[in-house]
Amino acid sequence: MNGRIRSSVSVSWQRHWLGLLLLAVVLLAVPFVAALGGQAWVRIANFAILYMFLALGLNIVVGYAGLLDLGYVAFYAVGAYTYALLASPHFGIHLPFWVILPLGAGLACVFGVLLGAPTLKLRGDYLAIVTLGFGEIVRIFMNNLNAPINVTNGAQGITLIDPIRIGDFSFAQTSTFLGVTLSGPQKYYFLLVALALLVIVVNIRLQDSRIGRAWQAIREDEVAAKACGINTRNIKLLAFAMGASFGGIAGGIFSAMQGFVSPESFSLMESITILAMVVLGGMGHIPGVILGAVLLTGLPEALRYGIEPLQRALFGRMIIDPESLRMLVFGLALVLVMRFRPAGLWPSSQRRRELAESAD
Amino acid sequence: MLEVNGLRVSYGGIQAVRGITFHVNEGEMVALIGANGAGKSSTLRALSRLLDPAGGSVRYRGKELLALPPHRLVGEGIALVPEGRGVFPRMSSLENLRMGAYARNNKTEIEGDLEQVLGHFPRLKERAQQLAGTLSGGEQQMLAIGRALMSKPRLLLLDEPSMGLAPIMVQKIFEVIRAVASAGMTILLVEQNAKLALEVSQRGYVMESGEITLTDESKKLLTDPKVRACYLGE
Amino acid sequence: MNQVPLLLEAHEVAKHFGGVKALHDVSLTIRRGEIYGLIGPNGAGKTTFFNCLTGLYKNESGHFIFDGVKLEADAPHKAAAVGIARTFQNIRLFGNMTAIENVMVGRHLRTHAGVFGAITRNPTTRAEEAAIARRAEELLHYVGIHERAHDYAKHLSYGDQRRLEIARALATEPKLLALDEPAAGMNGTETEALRVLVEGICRDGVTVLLIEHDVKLVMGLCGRVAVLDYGEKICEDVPVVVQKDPRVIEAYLGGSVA
Amino acid sequence: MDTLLQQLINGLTLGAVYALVALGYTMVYGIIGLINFAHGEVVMIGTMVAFTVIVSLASSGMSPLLILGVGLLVSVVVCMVLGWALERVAYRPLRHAPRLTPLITAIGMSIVLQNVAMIIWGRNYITFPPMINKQIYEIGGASFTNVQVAIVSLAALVMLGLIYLVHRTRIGMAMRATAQNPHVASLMGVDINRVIAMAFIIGSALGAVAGCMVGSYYEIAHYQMGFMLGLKAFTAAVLGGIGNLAGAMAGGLLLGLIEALGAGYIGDLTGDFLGSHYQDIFAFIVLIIVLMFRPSGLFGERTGDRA
Amino acid sequence: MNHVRIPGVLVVLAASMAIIGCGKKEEPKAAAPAPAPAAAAPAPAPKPEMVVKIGHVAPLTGPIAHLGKDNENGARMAVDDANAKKVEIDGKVIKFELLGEDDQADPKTGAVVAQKLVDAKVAGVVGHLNSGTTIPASAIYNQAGLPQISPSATNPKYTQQGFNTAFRVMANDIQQGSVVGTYAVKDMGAKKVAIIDDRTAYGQGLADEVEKAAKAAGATIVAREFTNDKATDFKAILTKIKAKNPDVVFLGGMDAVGGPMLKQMKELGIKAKFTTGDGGCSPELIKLAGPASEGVICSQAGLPPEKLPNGQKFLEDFTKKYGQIQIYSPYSYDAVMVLIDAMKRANSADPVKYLPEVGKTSYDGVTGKIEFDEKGDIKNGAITVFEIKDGKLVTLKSEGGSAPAK
Repeated sequence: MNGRIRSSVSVSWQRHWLGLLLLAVVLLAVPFVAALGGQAWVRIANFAILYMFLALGLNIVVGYAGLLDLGYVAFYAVGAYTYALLASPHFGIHLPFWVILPLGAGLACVFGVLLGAPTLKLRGDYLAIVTLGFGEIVRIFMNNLNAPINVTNGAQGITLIDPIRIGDFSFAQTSTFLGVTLSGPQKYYFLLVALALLVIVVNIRLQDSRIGRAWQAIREDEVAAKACGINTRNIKLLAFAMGASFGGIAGGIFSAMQGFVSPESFSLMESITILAMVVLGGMGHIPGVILGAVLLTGLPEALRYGIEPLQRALFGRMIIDPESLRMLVFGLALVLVMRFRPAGLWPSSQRRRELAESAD
Repeated sequence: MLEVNGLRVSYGGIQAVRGITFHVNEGEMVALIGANGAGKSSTLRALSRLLDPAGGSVRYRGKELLALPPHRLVGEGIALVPEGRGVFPRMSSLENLRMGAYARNNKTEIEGDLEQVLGHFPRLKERAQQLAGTLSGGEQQMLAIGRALMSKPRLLLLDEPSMGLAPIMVQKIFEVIRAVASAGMTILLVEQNAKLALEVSQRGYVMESGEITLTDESKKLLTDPKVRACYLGE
Repeated sequence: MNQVPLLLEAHEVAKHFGGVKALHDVSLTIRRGEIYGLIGPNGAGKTTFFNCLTGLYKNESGHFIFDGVKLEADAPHKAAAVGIARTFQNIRLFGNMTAIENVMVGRHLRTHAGVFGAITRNPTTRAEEAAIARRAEELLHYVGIHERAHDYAKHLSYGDQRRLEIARALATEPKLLALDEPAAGMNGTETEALRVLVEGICRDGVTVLLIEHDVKLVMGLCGRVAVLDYGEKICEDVPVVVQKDPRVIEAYLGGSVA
Repeated sequence: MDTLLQQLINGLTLGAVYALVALGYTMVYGIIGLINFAHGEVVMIGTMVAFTVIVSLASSGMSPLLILGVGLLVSVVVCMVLGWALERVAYRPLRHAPRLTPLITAIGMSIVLQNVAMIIWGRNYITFPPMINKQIYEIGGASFTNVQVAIVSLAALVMLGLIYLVHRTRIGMAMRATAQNPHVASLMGVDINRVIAMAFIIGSALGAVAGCMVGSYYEIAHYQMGFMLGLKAFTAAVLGGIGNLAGAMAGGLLLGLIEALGAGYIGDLTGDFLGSHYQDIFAFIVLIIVLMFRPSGLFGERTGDRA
Repeated sequence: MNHVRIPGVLVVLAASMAIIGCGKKEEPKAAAPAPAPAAAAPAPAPKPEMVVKIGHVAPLTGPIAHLGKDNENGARMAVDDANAKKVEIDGKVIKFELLGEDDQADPKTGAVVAQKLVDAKVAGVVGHLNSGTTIPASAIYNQAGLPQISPSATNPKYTQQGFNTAFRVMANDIQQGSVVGTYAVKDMGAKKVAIIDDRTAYGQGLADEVEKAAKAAGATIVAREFTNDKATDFKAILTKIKAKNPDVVFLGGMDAVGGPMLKQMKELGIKAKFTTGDGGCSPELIKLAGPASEGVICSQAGLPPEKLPNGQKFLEDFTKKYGQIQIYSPYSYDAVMVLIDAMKRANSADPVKYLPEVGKTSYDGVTGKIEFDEKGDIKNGAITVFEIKDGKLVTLKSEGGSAPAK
């Protein structure tokens, strides 16, 4: 009985070593299998993991604590700019990544609290628009803080950002060791996977903790949660801060991977996409959220490859140019998934039941 | 007029109404009494199709009610005065009353009935233009009854009309109910205040924990020691 | 009787909604270790009193003294922190959490693990989690629903939900347990079991404040009873006296009104 | 002083457009509590349809006003059908789904509509043919055109019409009743589904009118124009208290004025630190401040009946 | 329940990775004979054919898709023209193929499609349109040793990264800004200048340079206002500008902003002359602004078409084939031609071999003479100032550059 409650990770390690071994092999193989189709697929995989990061962070806010946040990209931006400013010729500062990433996460945390504090008493839809506004405010400041003092270099963005480097081992270059040649994207892949596993473990542990229960309690019934002695304001702020810090880390890695940041990467559409990943996958359910992130990153890319041959196969020629159709299909997919799986593609079992009961 | 057979209602895993059977004859007032949470309101909600019952049948003038969507009930001549009044708070009293006649078409007739209802409730006439949300509880209750009457119903379902009202108001409301009944209206009255309910009605059913435990003529129930026990713990 | 220490004193507590006086200068005292009943017809202000006491509403005038200290509970979690736990009239469980998880949430107040602990699962946190789970199980046993520990709260029967709510309240280690109509919707057997449970809770040292409609239960259970009617306390005494009070009978059976 | 007057005129025109679009959001939200994120796209489609009709009739020799009228009419009809279809196909099946589900559907619909528009009307900016001969008037050093006068008066007219519809007609009463208590409304004989569909249809018709106005005011159209416009109008609706008609109108006008005056004066007030490059965030800052003190917007109910 | 959670998560992760991984295997290898050009052995046929792929990237969806499609059309026409001429390299007739990609003006997508082109083993890339996508992509092309020529990214930083693969056939902001700024003061006699930019990398960069040049030439900047590239209402900032009574208003922004802005200036009765850079110097501006565009002074990189025999012909051909030019299609046309020219000179389509030749380009394009400086910027790039008269762009003067010998 106790074991069930504690659901400790160690138990599952022991029971599922075979599955985990298989998983490890698959995860190891992905960048090499993907590279057969081109390094572009490795990059897509990398962005998929990066979005998974973001989606898992937003999942804490939206999925666990039930707070609708449409400005999540602001924290991503804070992390990205923190990295860019502290590891580029812009200010001539070149700090190592292991200093900047935690710093970016911390700064994003602060922004999370700054956003949360004045807005927490707002009801759902009002909170949504205020967070949306906050996201836009951050982006517009990034876009304009080149004067009077040039902080962010405005719309021109920041170039020549240092790649992640451990000693002399740079993640940007292709290198060979132990007889295996690894391209830059492949190296980032392994870094991302390692961080992603960490984030997943953090997510799971948070969910199964005293804090996680408090979040769920607030989502279920805020008044009852208060009556149980939960300081709902602080716990909600904690959700904002935790979610934001994930965004901050993702931003830093994005900066390093791209070597360039500019405000256009942090538009409202980005926030919406991340939210769509969470909802489409299955809110509050970690495997679902991961699936959502991977699908929504992968689908447009798969369509990029697939829509042209598909059209030719169906009609024998191009009727509609592939780009228009690609986004059209993407939009339709969102609508259809929500229509037939309103709780998401892979909701947690309880969500599914919730829905089944409210529907009849 | 109304026959309820084996009606069951459940929320999630909880059975609130456990297969009850009762009937209301044309022209009579029947009281359904019982303590809080006994299942009275759930019964009424199921009758008015606000929630889907888990089983049973409700026949009204020979027709199966459970097959109809809620907005068709009023056309059949059934009006509900919901628990907690359910007035439209941001509409004026007059508009609330007009909403009652929503399903009717004859304008002159409606205006005539409006006058009549306002005559019944002089208080509402005074507050005709006031937003219903700003009325006192008693006034809202009058408004809800008046609104129900505006649909010219054959069967009136009253859900806890005395709830949360000052005694003087309760008295007034029940005077109105009595008046409506004496005009020949068929009424099903769900009420916690057993004494009042039994005093105005002809027959009564006592509900306890989702079941009907007693039924008799109201006068007899009023003196029934079991009813007193149920309420006063004597 | 006179030397029994007071746990709660309410001094002329008043609360208005719009123009309606929901509570009109209500004063009462609850002694340590007793079961105190608060009864009255629907809409008499019982739940409003509860909500003021537990910080859900802010009373306009008057104050509470709890355990010798003036209660500054402007938020429910503060009331819970000083030792006032409550249940709700219309059951407010976390429906999509299991029974045991519900009780574990109740332990929130008396535990400390933060984000760091949650993530690292250090020995302290693990020990605390184990303790939380152990205590939650004990409490489920205590209220008698341990067999349903891993069912979702919303799938429990009405009576079991009431018990679960009590277990969750007890998990906060209250000095005063405030029960809002715990017997509503229960049948005779369930009510009887509830009576035994509440008596047990009281015996184990928790003072109980009980709002109840089921007068029979109140009369059988409570040491003293106060009757509210239209926001005013019309009577406060031992059950037998209250039962005979003409004002009470009038309030309940709706006797003749001038 | 003439500058101030001019800015007020600028803000008023812009605000009138925002208000009309905001009404579309509010109509739907007021009744079922759904943010119809695709509403901006409905406005865009309205502009595009009107454009097509006007262009194809331009050489027919009909009088320009008549052509404009036909364009408006056709676009209103098309948008009504579109609004109805949106509700029927995308939202109705999700009425009992978790709250965020329809939000994502709305976003999906808006992507679909944008790309359909791109396929039909192309990627290029479209010049909306100027049908009215633009007259410029001057008052006290501030200038405005007959198109602006037409826009503001048409907007006022439409809003008055809407107020009449909602407060004086049978369907309007049914809408308000449904918004306040759908269950009881259905007991009064109101068919909730029909009323909700009507809200979408009317909201979309307003969107079409707004789209025609935007088209004839700026004389430019693009398949992406709906997004920003929708976002601004949505902000306006929330500012006023979403779900509240008067609130949407006031919010729209206020937003227009904030943007005009903000761009016009904040720069001078802050020593050019916050100049017009921050134009787009003045609205959000005002919104956040307003919501901090009135959590349900300027005209919103203090205790909302929807959580 | 709980104990399966972790593996569950990981399995999804792995499975999804695997799906992505496998996805591309199903993907048909577009036109199979992807040439590793150097390795391709000479075929026995007398006139063997060889396919050379050239990549093109621009946003084809999203707010500036119209510009992206225009760029792609320019490149496509260049490829068609080159194929029609039956270019021979290393004894083989080359069939050029254009791989057009959509980067959605999104830096991250830009990186993915850049990688996709590298994977597809294109011989060179024309693109991207925006500086924001061009810069991150340039690192990828640089690593792969692929020449990249941007027809429209004007951010100076693009060529300042020290990549030997990065070129542009378009004058950067500094070059163009100084010409326009100086022209406004010296030739138009402006004493008071108002400057508006659209807060994009392009608009901001250009406006800053114009401001510098105008100040240096002795004018006062009476107003510096801002808008955004999606805005349609400029009355608030225009009203403010009107109060400052400038002689000239400069817009750093695109024609979609300039069109409505001109109309609104007229409505507000602003008498100042309107000037703008290449983003607004297009037939599109005339279309969008209508009569309000009369008298607008604007600049384009390159020489005026009448000085370039190819220019006029290009205009006619392009319009016939794809309709109106938006802005940058002549530049993307030239960019493709520059790549092909370098291949011809190197007698190889292998990037390793012909990349050095790209730097040595001296090519008479439809936009003027194209030569690169050591950073990859166009050398001595010509800037031509136009005035809009009777709905047409009329050349006022050219600066820099030299007319090609006929």
